[in-house]
Amino acid sequence: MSLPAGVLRGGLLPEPLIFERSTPGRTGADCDPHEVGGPAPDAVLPAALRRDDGLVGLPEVSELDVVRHFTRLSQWNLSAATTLYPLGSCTMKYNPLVNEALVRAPGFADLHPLLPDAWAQGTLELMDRLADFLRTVSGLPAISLQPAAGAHGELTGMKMVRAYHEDRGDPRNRVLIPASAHGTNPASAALCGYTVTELPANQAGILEVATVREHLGPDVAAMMVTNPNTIGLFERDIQAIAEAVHAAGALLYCDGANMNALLGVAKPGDMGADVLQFNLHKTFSTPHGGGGPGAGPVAVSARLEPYLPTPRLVRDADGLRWSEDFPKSIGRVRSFHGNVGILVRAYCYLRALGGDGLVDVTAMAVLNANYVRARLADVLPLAFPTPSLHECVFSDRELEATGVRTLDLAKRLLDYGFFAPTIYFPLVVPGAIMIEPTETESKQTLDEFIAAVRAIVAEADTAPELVKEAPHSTFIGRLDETRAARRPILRWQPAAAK
Amino acid sequence: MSLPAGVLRGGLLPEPLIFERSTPGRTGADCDPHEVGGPAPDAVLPAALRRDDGLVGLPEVSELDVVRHFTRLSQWNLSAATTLYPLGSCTMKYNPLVNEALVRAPGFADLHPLLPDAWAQGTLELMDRLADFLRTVSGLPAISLQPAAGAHGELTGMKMVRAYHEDRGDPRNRVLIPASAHGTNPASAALCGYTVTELPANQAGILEVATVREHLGPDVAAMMVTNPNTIGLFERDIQAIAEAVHAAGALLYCDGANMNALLGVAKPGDMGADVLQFNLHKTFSTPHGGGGPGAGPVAVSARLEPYLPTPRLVRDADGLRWSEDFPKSIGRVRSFHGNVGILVRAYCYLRALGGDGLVDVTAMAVLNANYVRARLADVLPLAFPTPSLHECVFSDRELEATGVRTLDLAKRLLDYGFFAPTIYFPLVVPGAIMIEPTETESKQTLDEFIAAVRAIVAEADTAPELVKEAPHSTFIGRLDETRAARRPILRWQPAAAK
Amino acid sequence: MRYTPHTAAEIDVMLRAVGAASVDALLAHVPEGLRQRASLASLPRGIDERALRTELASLAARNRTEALTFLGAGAYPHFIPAAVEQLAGRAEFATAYTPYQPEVSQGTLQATFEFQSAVAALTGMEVANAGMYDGATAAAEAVLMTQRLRPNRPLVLLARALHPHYREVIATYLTGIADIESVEVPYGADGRTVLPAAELLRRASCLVLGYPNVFGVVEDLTRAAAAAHAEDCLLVSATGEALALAALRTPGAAGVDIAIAEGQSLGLPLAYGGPGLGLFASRERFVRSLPGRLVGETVDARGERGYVLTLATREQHIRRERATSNICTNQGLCAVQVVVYLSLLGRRGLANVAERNLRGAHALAERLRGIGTLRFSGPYFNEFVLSIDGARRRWQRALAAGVVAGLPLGDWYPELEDALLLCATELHDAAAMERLAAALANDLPPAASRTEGHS
Amino acid sequence: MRYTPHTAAEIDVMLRAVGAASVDALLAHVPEGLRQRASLASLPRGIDERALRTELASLAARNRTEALTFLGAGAYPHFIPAAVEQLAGRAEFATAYTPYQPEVSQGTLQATFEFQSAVAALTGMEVANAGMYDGATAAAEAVLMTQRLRPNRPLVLLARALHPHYREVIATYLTGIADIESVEVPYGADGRTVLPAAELLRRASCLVLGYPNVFGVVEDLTRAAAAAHAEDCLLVSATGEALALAALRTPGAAGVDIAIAEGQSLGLPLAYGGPGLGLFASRERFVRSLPGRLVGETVDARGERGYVLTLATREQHIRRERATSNICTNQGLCAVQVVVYLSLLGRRGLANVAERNLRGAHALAERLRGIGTLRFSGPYFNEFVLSIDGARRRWQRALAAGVVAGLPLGDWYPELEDALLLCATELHDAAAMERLAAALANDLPPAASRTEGHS
Ligand SMILES: Cc1ncc(COP(=O)(O)O)c(C=O)c1O
Ligand SMILES: Cc1ncc(COP(=O)(O)O)c(C=O)c1O
Repeated sequence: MSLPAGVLRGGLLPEPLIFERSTPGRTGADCDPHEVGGPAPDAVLPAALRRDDGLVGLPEVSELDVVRHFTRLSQWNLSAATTLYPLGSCTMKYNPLVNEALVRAPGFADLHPLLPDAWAQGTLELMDRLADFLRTVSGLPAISLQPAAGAHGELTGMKMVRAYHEDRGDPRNRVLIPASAHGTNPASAALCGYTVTELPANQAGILEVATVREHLGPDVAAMMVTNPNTIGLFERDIQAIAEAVHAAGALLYCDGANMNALLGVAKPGDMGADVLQFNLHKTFSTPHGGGGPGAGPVAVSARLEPYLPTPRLVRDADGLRWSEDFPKSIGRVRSFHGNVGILVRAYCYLRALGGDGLVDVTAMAVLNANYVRARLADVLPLAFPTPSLHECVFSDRELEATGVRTLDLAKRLLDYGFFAPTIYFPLVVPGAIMIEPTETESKQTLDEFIAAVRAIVAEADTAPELVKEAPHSTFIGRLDETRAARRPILRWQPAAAK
Repeated sequence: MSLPAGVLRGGLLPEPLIFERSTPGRTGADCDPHEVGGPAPDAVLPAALRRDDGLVGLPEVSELDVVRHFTRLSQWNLSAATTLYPLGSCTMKYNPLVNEALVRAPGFADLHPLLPDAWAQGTLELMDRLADFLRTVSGLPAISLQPAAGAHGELTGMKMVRAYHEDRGDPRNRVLIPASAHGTNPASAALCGYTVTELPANQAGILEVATVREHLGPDVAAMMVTNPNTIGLFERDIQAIAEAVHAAGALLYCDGANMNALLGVAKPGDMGADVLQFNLHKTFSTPHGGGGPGAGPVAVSARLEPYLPTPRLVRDADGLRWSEDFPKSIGRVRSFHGNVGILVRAYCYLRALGGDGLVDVTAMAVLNANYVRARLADVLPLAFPTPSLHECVFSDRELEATGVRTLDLAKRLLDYGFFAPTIYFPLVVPGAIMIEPTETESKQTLDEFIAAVRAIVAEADTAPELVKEAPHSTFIGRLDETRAARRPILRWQPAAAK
Repeated sequence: MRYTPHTAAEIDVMLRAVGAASVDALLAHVPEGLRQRASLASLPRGIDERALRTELASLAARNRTEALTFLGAGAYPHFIPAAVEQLAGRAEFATAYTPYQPEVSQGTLQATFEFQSAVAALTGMEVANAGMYDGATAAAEAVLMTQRLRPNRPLVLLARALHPHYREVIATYLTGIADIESVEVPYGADGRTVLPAAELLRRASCLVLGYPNVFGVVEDLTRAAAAAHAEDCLLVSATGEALALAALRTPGAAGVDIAIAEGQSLGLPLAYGGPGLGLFASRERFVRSLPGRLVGETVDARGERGYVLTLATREQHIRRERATSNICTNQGLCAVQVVVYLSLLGRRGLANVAERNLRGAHALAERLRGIGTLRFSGPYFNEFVLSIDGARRRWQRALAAGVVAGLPLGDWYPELEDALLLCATELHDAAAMERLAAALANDLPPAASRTEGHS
Repeated sequence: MRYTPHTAAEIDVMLRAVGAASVDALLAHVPEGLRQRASLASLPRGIDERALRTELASLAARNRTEALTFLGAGAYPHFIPAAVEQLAGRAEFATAYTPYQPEVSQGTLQATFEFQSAVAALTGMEVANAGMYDGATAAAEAVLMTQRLRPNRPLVLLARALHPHYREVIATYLTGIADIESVEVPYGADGRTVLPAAELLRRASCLVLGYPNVFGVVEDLTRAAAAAHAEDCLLVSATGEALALAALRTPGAAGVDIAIAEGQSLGLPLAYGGPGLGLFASRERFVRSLPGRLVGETVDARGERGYVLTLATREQHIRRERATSNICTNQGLCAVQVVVYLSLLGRRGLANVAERNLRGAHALAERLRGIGTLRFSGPYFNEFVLSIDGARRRWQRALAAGVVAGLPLGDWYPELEDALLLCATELHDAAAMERLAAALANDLPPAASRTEGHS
């Protein structure tokens, strides 16, 4: 007998949309509009400017409704706080709970961004120290904390590249990007008006300096490299590449999303980078929030320093203050000073670990990735046999005979209680399975994960349908993405409006 | 094909015991023992007094292990924050989140209980105001906030009863308690050295004054009444009972666990109560914590006032202070001043609602219970047809033919995503099903619950096995309680020790 | 080590499995020259949680958040019920990432779908995306979107009364994108933007107006939409104070094409300006030109309703350099927090908070009558410009008394040197307004004001 | 209304279903006389969340938690990692109740089982219950349990060096229970309890010793157990500072029959003395005499391991007046919080915190040498008694300098009028110790000390 709808599913509670919980006239939190007197809205706003629909389409629910609704919803997520989340390139490490408590202190949370600088010295000091940390880690002399995420940092960096060349009267229009690059790299370059040339890697997955030289020319403004690249491989020719790029009058952009592999190992500044964005939410452990907020500070070499976004933090006798006095600056890339709440968390993380702790982070991240690699390489083909650092990429080519694809393997992993690796990225690896365990995972957890992958590979032979129809044990079954895109339903609508 | 162990169950993650996650040498949080110097333990503690087992049997896990472990475990609970928890007599109302935030303020949380009174005036003021609220609500002139829970309040109250009689040179030894009383009533009376006489109610579920008179005598120290009683019925003879009890030289103890039904409706002091314990975790919405902490303040009439526990809060020119200067006091019932963290939450609740809000609480609690009662009375027999207040009690006698019992119905309700009502209590109702929705539940939720109960009653006819084998949709199936009691396993043990 | 769990014994076992002699050996392929210079020994050593708490507490104490401020200007102090952060902050929301695997991410997905729905309702528009970095970048993305929709128009028209941060960010985003010129549109005596001539509108992909604008003044979007649409120019409204949308005619009803807003007012703390949240709403017919993520409804294999990321072919991970935006990580958790806030207040609560703001700001303006004068005659919501002689001097003196008397507008608008931009929200009670009035009325030298005890 | 969700329309529909004309009609059976006097109109009206926050903040500000204190004496300041409260505070733990339905309460049940296991390990005992109200009530329950186990013994022996709160609570619990007399056992020059004569032990159901005792001194439980057991008397150890158990020989190893402790030190804030947590551990053979709840392991219908409340026939809801205790609601969430703390620190962390406490207290004693003298020669953990002339006067002066120099013991022990009970934990660094030393060394009148600036 099938159970009526609305029933517990394996211990989890179902829940409709918040709008479907509404009752006309109900409210969860309210406010007395008359507290301080003042005129009624219709006395001061002409009817044509007044809202008159009673905010139709917003929910009408009680505080308890809201609490239950979002508590239930939250439980439907797997998350780094509940399981291994080996999403390659995303560095889903443990997010220390203490940082969440610290950032909520009223001294940080209630600070208005336009307060006089003298009244915000605590946060300014923290930002300055964070900038120092990041300068040391990157080996680059100047930094802006303004960008809101990695891609925003890329955009900021590439705007500086453009400003630099234009300033020299040599506005170039092409950017070289390896084919394995993250999609944000070409998209950011394009947003700065550049055309993109894709460069292939060699058989070992490495970009050769010869390839770079081949494509360099006087129209090339910059080369964007990710190092280690998105296959987890260190670009060994990086110094030679930098020289070639510089010799051609171009600049070297380093995508710093993979800095988790480099702490204490190599500094982008030493590699010849002119500009590098950090992904604080990756390397420095701020929670990913289901897709942000992150922070993407951008560090630059001396030659790009004049172009950093304003305002910039400067120190004078009275302490730290914001200055706009940088005539060559590209200007603002967002309002105010950055995702400061994320900067506070990243500072806490850096301060807690210190130099020795950061070195250990990379060492253990590399060990974990190599352990997974070693323990799986006999059942899944590596994309490249080249030594790798903090992540490892496999392909699904040996599963082909079974009909099981990377997507199926990923879905089946959910049944085993793990989030899936990044899949089908980088694009250069067919059926890519990109695993980044991070340094915070224990050997036990890795062993459980390895066992699960091996079991699934075995299942692909013995019970391919089991894998192809996965997931079976999740709160909801495999979702029809095609249907969603064909006839998009992007919002709930009041019944009358439908 | 059955999935390997350790796999997601309907979206929830399994998890072993924390001890089973241990690895020798691992730790989650540490401390440098040498920070301030000082001698090594073996320099100051003789070997015979020193611990030498390296704390065997405690976990050895990382911070991330701990976070995942307890986050996973938490999700296995249904709770008032996730669903209706209609546990009769327990008043599982919404626990406002703001109160949780307020009580954690360092000004409250970090206060040492032996600080000079002048340094704790904030908390003392709060306690004094809370005491005022409770005096008004109970109609009784004096109060102690010291008891830690309802049963502890009962114990405190009955110790005062004993002190009162002994003080008058008339140590009595018997206490009258209705058969429907909560088990803590007889247990508390027994702990004070009293023998208990159980009194039956009449056909309508009401205690008659005649019954009380019949059992009163010079050996009776007190009568303990719950009003409304545990069937949710108001004891209409309460004033006559009080008179009879007092005329016999005995005292009237009121169990205040059901005060949620009386706010603005009737005051125990007006009923003739000499002593009443509050269950703040019930009536005043402090979270139940999976079984506490609660708080059980005890309010008394003028004649019992001298016997209140010490220390007591008194106000003089310098403000509030603790005084032990009450020679007739029964003394302490616990260390320090009570479950102050719970008192803070209850104060917040009372303050937020105010007098008008409290009246509304009871009105809506009574409406909700009567609504459930009215909508279910045709499918489940009421224990008594008498008008009821904040909860309603059904029996399973009409299900008998189907073989489905109260326990089965309760288990099946879990499948429908609700916690179960209180069952088999009060003992006087065969197969009792005791439902207390509380005032914070919406009509929708009640309708869903009503529909579920009705569906189960129908299932009892059409598919009794479905009900008898319930739950089917929970994280774990019906548990074998007999086995647990027969060969009790009460702790994890290191493998070697087993 | 903090947060890295392995014991020495485990490292040994793992190295054996890897076939490496040491962890260092795993790094051996990194050029020696780089490795030698990579030391982090110059950084301070790590500290434990106790020391970290102490340090952060002392930093927080150096921020003067206890002061009385009347600052708005793009970031608005509002009351946030405790439930908002406690719910949005639940670990399962906070520590997940972009919901690439929808079957185990329905919490984030459904909440984001609800967010999109709530933003559409709030703005009166048909579709909303899952959020952008902030209001200013959302405005820039909107301008770029109008360029995709009206590709052959060389102009974008930006109101001078649009928040300068927004104008600056749009300018930054536009540099390097060939041949687009931005034209500043002046404001009039009422503080509203003077609608540009048809000739300009005809060559522009968009006109961008603040709503309310940076002076707190409510633009007439309906008129602007009519004028713009007559020339096939798109109208973009940019709202810094999203709460205003609960009191004002919606951009949707006014005929706007793209409505963006800064969502910080809706349940996010000031946090020194970030993280905030860019709201981005538009018309159904433009949906394939939208930047940013979108969550859509679908069904699972058993026919159960569920949610997925959708229309991803607009995005960088599929379209790379031809994507509608480069955005990847957005402000997901802020979107969840905003929808929790909007749910908690709901229709009535939000309307009442908005009304409370409007009444309060007007009560404040009334209280300040005589001390200064309203600079602009246009209608306003919770923020207005006060003309007052010696604005900067008085502002400085108020500061010494612990009162931040809004923003001296001269910093942003030289023509408004003697003006203060003042904001009052539901956090400002009558006593606060009195303190401000007293502080502004005071035209004595700062030292004197301090002893007069306004603080 | 706050927290009550119904709209007027819903109330109407519900009343119709109930068949009542009004909500008031539902209350009509309550005697009119009572109802008329039940008004709560004298109470203040409710306030909103914003006003509540303001009020509570101003109350909290009147507590001087910023002061430097060396108070222990039954409540101990320790560092609590942020994860502890965040995890134990999760709504699913906090808002559930006693796990009467184990199938949907496995979170609470497994955590409680882990708590019982951890307490057994910490105390070295065989079984532990799910927790009692606090250390003092746990001690009282232990004494009552020894009376159940040794029913014909008219005495209970309580060390004078047992915390006075514990002695008082035991006394309260014993009143009315016929013919049990409690006898106070004195302490010696080393601060340890002088073991009672065999003649007394023979007539007693138990001997109760503090471990460490109220002076911080470590009793020799092994010797006490031997003496007590020789006369078939049970030994109860009562630990106020549970952290000491990580450094001291366990009660289990020493041969104790019932080990109780106050668990506050293990992850619970001071909270002005509550909620704390009574730990209660004993021997397997006594399990059916234990008070309080017990969680046991079992299996479900499919054979999966799970946990349930067990051996409930000891409890009041089944056995009523014959129950082993009247306890019902206990301190469940505190038990979860303690097991989170113990898990986070684990074997090494806990041993190190304990060692840090021991070293710190001894360093402090060393620092105070010359200013005062150690009153007792017995070994101690993180608390000791300092003899110092003019103890109360100096204590008062220190107070004026913002330092609470422990507890003047004269309040509790008239014979110790010139003694202070001082405690140092991992929260007291060298600078704090210096401040205490300076404050205590100061024997000038209070006014002077204030200007000397020790604060
Ligand atoms: C290699 C790489 N570069 C850039 C980015 C973009 O960073 P963000 O998502 O923070 O914008 C990512 C993250 O997804 C990445 O993995
Ligand atoms: C009627 C009644 N009396 C007394 C009690 C005991 O209260 P507590 O559990 O707080 O000790 C309860 C609660 O279970 C109860 O329902």
